Amino acid sequence: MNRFETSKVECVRGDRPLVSGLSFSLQHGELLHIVGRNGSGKTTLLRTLCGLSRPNAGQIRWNSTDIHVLGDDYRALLAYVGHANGVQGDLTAAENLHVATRLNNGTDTLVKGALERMGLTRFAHLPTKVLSQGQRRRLALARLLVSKKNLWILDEPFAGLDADSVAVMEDILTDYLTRGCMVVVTSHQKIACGAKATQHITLDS
Amino acid sequence: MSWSEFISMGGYGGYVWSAYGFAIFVLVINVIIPMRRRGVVLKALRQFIVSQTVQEK
Amino acid sequence: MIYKKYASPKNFYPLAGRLIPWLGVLTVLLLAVGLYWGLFVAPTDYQQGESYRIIFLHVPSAWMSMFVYVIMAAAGALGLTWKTKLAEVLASACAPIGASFTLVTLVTGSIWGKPMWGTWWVWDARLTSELILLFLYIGFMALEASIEEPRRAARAAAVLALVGVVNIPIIHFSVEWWNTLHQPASVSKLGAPSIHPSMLVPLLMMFIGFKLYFATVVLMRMRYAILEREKHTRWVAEVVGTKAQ
Amino acid sequence: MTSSSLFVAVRCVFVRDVTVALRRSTDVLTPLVFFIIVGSLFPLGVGPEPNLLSTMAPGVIWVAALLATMLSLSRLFANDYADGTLEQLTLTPHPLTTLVLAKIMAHWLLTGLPLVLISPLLALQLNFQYENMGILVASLLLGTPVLSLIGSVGAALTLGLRGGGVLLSLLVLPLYTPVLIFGAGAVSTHALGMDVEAHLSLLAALLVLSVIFTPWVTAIALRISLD
Repeated sequence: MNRFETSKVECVRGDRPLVSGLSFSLQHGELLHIVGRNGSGKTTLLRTLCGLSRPNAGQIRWNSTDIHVLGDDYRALLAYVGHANGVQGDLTAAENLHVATRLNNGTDTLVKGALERMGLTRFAHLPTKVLSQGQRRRLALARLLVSKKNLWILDEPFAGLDADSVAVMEDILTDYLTRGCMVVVTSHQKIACGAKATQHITLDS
Repeated sequence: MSWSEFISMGGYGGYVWSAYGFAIFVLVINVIIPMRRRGVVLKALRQFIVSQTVQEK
Repeated sequence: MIYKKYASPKNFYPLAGRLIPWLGVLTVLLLAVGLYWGLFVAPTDYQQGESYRIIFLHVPSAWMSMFVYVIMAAAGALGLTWKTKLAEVLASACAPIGASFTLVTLVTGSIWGKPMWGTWWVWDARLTSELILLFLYIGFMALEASIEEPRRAARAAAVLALVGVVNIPIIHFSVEWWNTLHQPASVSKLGAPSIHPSMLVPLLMMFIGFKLYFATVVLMRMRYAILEREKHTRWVAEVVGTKAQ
Repeated sequence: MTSSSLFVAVRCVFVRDVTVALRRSTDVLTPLVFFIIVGSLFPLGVGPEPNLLSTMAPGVIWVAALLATMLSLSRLFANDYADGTLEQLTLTPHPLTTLVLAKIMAHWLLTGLPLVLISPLLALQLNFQYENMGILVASLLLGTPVLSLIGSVGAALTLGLRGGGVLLSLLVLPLYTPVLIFGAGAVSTHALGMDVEAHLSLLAALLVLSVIFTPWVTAIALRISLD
């Protein structure tokens, strides 16, 4: 069974240590909820877990192999939704999803279903620059549905979403976790989803 | 070689001394700048560390 | 592991502090003797008269401008692969010194060329590639200055230095090629005079003197740069603390 | 990760970049217009005297092409960096080097190639002899991809920096000198009737070298900038 763990990870921003000595281990079907005030290094930590940033010290392992050693193989099983939506303004919603699918070895047929699930079918053929911030956020989250990944790392997924979108997102998380995958998420609100086990980590600023 | 001959450098004095002058000037500047900067950095670090310890208390 | 002991900034700071005075004295000594020998003892060149004495500064600094860039690129590569802060600090400390040597080479080169060709600037192959090398140094320093986050600044500048060091031979070859292509008959290459044996000694002294000078100044720059980079550590607090009294 | 999925990803990046650029046609036209304007400024500066213009034409066209490419380099990564798509690109399971090469080729298709096609027009304006047109187009065809490739390293290094445009030109112009020398040299030696075999082969050598190495360096620079 897959295991995602870190040992004594230290994250730095401009030579100032933000997070140090962080260790956790995530099994399949588990959710890790990271909480912390603004500027406490949540985003930096998440970007380090994705392999975008390098940790100043410590190690991040997937099935006991360092993620930087795994390289592309780790990126094949990881999906990341950061603060930036990663959505091209001049492409339509459908085109954006098709690009995400092809880049992450997903299947094109899933695109229609993903748009439906996130309630974006009506806007599928509009350039995303005319969509609202909430709609663009939902499009970014729709990316999670078009490719089979074992690990999701989500940075404030619920920020800017209306009530029923949050409910939809919580259902998606529940389905995903019951299928035996793992989620690392930062959010200021409680997450009601059927995770086998939820771990909490609080970062003090 | 008398002093005045040395200065005139066989008529090329202007060139030789301006070249030597500029080179030595640059070499000396490169020693002075780090010396002065060191004082500035130490002072800035002292304030930083003082503010850091105050923050921690 | 020796490497870790000396490479740790904490040990580097006092070690450099002890080395600098000795290096400084040696540098001054060598440069003084070298210059005295070059100006007084070396015979006059039959062709260029006294103006050739500028080579005792021009040639060693031209060599240093290239040598320092290679050191900078190597330190950058070290910093990129092993993430050692000392290597990053060494690379950024090298840049201004290398740029200064390039400037000295350009100025002394054009002053030396004036009596021969009557103009201050000549598109001679070596002077032109030296000018491009100056732009490479300025690019390095500008890139490093415009990135706030010190780690990214050092690594981005290291990549630029490595791309630069690969391009220097290509640039030099293309400028040589360009120079021979557009060779106006009158301009002879910056003719190095036939090196008389007694000229070799001061030249050699100046070479070694400049290397010692480089070592002294780079260590001086690195000492306070490493303090800045390590300002969150305890040892810096102690060092800065003691300096206060 | 089979090679076919890599091909799919590379084609997807290429097609995406081309469609986005075409939908923002101002991005494509500005370097082109800039190229023409810079080219036409020279006669105003040095006077309309025909033989002077025709001897200067290769140099002027090459410098104008070089500046136009540099002007458009920031478009290569800046928009994707701003909206987060660049981050997603580095998180795909495919080697970033190949995807970056696809992006650079898409950029060249929309800036380098139009410059090459328009350059005869500018050459005529500078009273450039008709029989040398072939060499001019050939040298630009070989040279402009090198400009895009080397420029992409600068664009990746100066990602998201204030004053990025000027800084980018400061980093990249010294590295452009060999391409300029061989490119402009090829055209001017041909105009003098001498054979240009050496120039074009050196330019082609530069192209091969930069196609192999620069995408890899740009990928490293991107990962550093996104750190």
